[in-house]
Amino acid sequence: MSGEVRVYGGWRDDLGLKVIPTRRLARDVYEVFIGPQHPGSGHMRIIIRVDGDVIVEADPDIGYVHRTMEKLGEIRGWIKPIPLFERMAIHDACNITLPYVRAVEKLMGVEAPLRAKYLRVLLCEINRIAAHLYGFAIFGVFLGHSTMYMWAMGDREVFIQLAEELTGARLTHSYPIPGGVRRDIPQGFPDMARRAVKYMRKRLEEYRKIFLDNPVIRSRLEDVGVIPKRLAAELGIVGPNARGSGIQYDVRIIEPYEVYDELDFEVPVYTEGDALARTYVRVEEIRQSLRIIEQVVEWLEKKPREPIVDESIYKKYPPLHKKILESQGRAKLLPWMATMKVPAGRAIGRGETGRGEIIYYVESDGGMNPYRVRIVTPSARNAIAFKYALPGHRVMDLPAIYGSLDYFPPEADR
Amino acid sequence: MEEGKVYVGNLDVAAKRARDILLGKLKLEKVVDWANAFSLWPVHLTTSCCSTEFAATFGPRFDGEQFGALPWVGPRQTNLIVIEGTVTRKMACAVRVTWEQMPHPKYAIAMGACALDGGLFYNSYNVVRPWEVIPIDIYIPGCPPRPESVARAIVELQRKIRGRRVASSWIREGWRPDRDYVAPKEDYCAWQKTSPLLERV
Amino acid sequence: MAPRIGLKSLEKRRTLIDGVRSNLHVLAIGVKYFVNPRRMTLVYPKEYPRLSEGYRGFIILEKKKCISCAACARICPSAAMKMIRVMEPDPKHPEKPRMKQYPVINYQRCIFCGYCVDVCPTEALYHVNYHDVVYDNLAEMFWDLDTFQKEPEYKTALEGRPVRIMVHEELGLIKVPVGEGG
Amino acid sequence: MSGAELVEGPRDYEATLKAARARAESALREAGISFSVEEGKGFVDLVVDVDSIVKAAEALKNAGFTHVVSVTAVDYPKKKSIKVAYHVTSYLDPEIVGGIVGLAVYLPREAPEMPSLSGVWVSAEFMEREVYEFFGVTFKGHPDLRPLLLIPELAEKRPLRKDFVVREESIYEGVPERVRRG
Repeated sequence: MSGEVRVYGGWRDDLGLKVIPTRRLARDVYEVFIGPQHPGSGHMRIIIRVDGDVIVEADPDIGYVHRTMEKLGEIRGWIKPIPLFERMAIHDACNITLPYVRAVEKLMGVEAPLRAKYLRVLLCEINRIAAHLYGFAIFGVFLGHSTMYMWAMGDREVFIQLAEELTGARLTHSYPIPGGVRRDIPQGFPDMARRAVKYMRKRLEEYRKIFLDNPVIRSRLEDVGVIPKRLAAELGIVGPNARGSGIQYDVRIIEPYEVYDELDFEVPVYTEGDALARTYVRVEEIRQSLRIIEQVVEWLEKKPREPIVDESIYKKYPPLHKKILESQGRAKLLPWMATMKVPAGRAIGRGETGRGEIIYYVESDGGMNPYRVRIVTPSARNAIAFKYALPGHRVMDLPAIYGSLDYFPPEADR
Repeated sequence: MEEGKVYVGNLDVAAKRARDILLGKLKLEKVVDWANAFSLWPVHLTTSCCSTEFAATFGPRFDGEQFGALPWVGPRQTNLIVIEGTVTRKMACAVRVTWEQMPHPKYAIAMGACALDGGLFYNSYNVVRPWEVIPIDIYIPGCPPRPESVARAIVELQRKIRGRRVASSWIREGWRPDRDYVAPKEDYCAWQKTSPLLERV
Repeated sequence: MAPRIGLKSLEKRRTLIDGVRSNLHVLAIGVKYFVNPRRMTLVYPKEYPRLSEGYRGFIILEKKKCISCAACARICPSAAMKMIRVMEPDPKHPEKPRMKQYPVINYQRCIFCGYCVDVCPTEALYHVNYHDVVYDNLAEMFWDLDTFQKEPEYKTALEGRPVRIMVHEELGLIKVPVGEGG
Repeated sequence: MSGAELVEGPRDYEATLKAARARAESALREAGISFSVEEGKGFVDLVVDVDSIVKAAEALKNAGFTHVVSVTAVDYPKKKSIKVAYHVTSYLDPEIVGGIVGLAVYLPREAPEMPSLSGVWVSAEFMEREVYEFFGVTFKGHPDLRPLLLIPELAEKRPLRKDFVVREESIYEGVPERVRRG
């Protein structure tokens, strides 16, 4: 029995893939409970079974931050769930709410004006950078590399500052609404964004030297937690974790939303599939997001201002609202939005968050509330990777693998 | 000392003697409170998504260490618990267990709307109010609160400790005179005892 | 001008010289920041950031402008905004008091999303641009109608001086002291 | 898998979905499984019988659908049924990459039971556990069927079924007496 489970040295494609039976135990195998109060600040528990100090089985015990998003989404109307779903990953707020808004837009048959689309992309990319930097910071804590924690947390503040100037909140922007966005860019924003982009470009070079090419870090990450391409595809893991394994998949290319098909950027794919490749993907993505921000900001600066909400909303605006939109760039909401109805139908909205693809399945029965909102977040899909990436490694590789998967429990538990 | 129990060193007696000297003979209440206020060690327990802002508080821009507070891993070496957001039914057990492991005198800060009255999740079936689980000293509104708010909470807590002589009276009396000890309403760990998760083969 | 996928692979560095060189790079960066440190830390509460005008801080009611439409309470995602009914003199008929409803706010629940401010048809609600106010009891956080019209006491402003945070090309974030006026 | 087509740039999702749908339909037809189609925006559901679902899943897996993105369950108390849809897609096949096709089945609301597909798609394992705890659907042959997110006593209540009611507070409710008096 135990011989079946003990596969040391990671999973390889030629071993074939099968479900790891969790409850099988050998007599000489010990169980270690890690979490939910543990140094890595992940609010989850991993139960590992170790033979000596080699992990034989891992059983992610999640659900410590399950806040019943799907149920609450069914009773709060159509616009109130936007701040609600945002709380799944507050440091990636626009990315995580935009697919829901797009699903609702699909059902309603409205479309955001072009300027609003650019604004959404702008905030999405700012959030993506901030989310990756947050991931690095936590990764630094996991690896005991506190310089990385301090650097990434500090540089993340630059992008949080940008987002704050744009939306009025540090993290929880609640920015997109069905048919538009809530704020236009303030005065002086383009220059600020350009300065931030320039700053971050320089910093990325230093990141490479102090973190990615640091021999100590490399020796802890290289060939650790290898997820081969076929395994990644069968497990359905998403985002940088999949792209680190050679999966050529990014929702921004597969189903280009907003204005992503008009922008010039590259989706980095690495083929190694180890912890280092996943980290490299994130660094490259930051670099590409900086490029996108530059392009979007230039577009926003060049083009004249236009209403940032859909025509159907704008024509119902009283004069006061129009004046506020012009003078402050603040799109007001209308009272009927709290109790609006959405035509019956079913739609899937998806987008690429910092951690990967998020899917909202929204079903409407024509009423004031969604009939069913099913959310599949990237971390929820990545959770299964723990089960397959950990066995065969030493216990001390667990922090490296955990950190490289960039798992965020509130997002996974919903 | 109780019969039949093994102690390594006589810690209880030593602690009592230290207390008698510090507070009884030398009357160093002020020193005790001052020292306690500037050595708040938050435990590394993240209950929910406010942890992103908590991490930012101890990052370079807001630098929580300037208040003498540094998050630490083991609950046995900490005396402050910051409830970072929602406490779910599954997490309540961990909160309570961590709180009980921390040495006296200890303090608690509730951070964010979810930790006060559930916030967005006020009617969720899986959310408990943290003040039902452990006694709270300072409440921070916001969702999530800004790092300055967390810093402000730490400053206010320090003032409270020094102004109301919280630490010294706690050490002397063995309990907090300004706050009733909150016993948890229910046994939040009950589910673990019956959980199929722990089923043995 | 279109997105595309770029296949890459990691450069392996196995030789001793590579390792030594990378180590030296790391040390060089350490020396660089030791000689020329970059400081972005706020000495809170001696200095505090002056947030931008559009910041979504505490929400305050201007009672004069309120038309009792309850749109703010209806759109509040966390049910923090509540309506209460109060008797007050009618401006047209001073002798006959009339019933009117006004919003009150529960800061135990408020998530500062700003929906109520954005939905208000008469701009009777506004944000103050600060957020660092804490409480030591829960009951105080349910503001009644009088408290809701006053901006909360901002202790930090009494203790420290404001700085404005700017993005800098070389240094990341910098803080610039603001004068009395702005 | 060359994947050369992917590198070209942004793809037309409608075309991908059409190709994926055609591929799935022909795979089911070849396996001799009858199905009905339910349209959605951005995906399509192919509804099959409970008895033939494992065969259908194997047919789809062989046709190139590598993994499950979502096991979506919806409760219809009026129709007395629960719909369980396995939304599947592919990572490796450039023609259908990302196209979401649903393999759906209607189960009776009382004691719903169906064979587990985690033997076919490994990625369904955790999601089936989720559907089990939230809807009470029993998956026969699942290697490890126990609650994933909820504590056992809550999972017993099947919270995502429509008869588990969570109430919203009204805009007048929950105001303490002190605040109401003003």
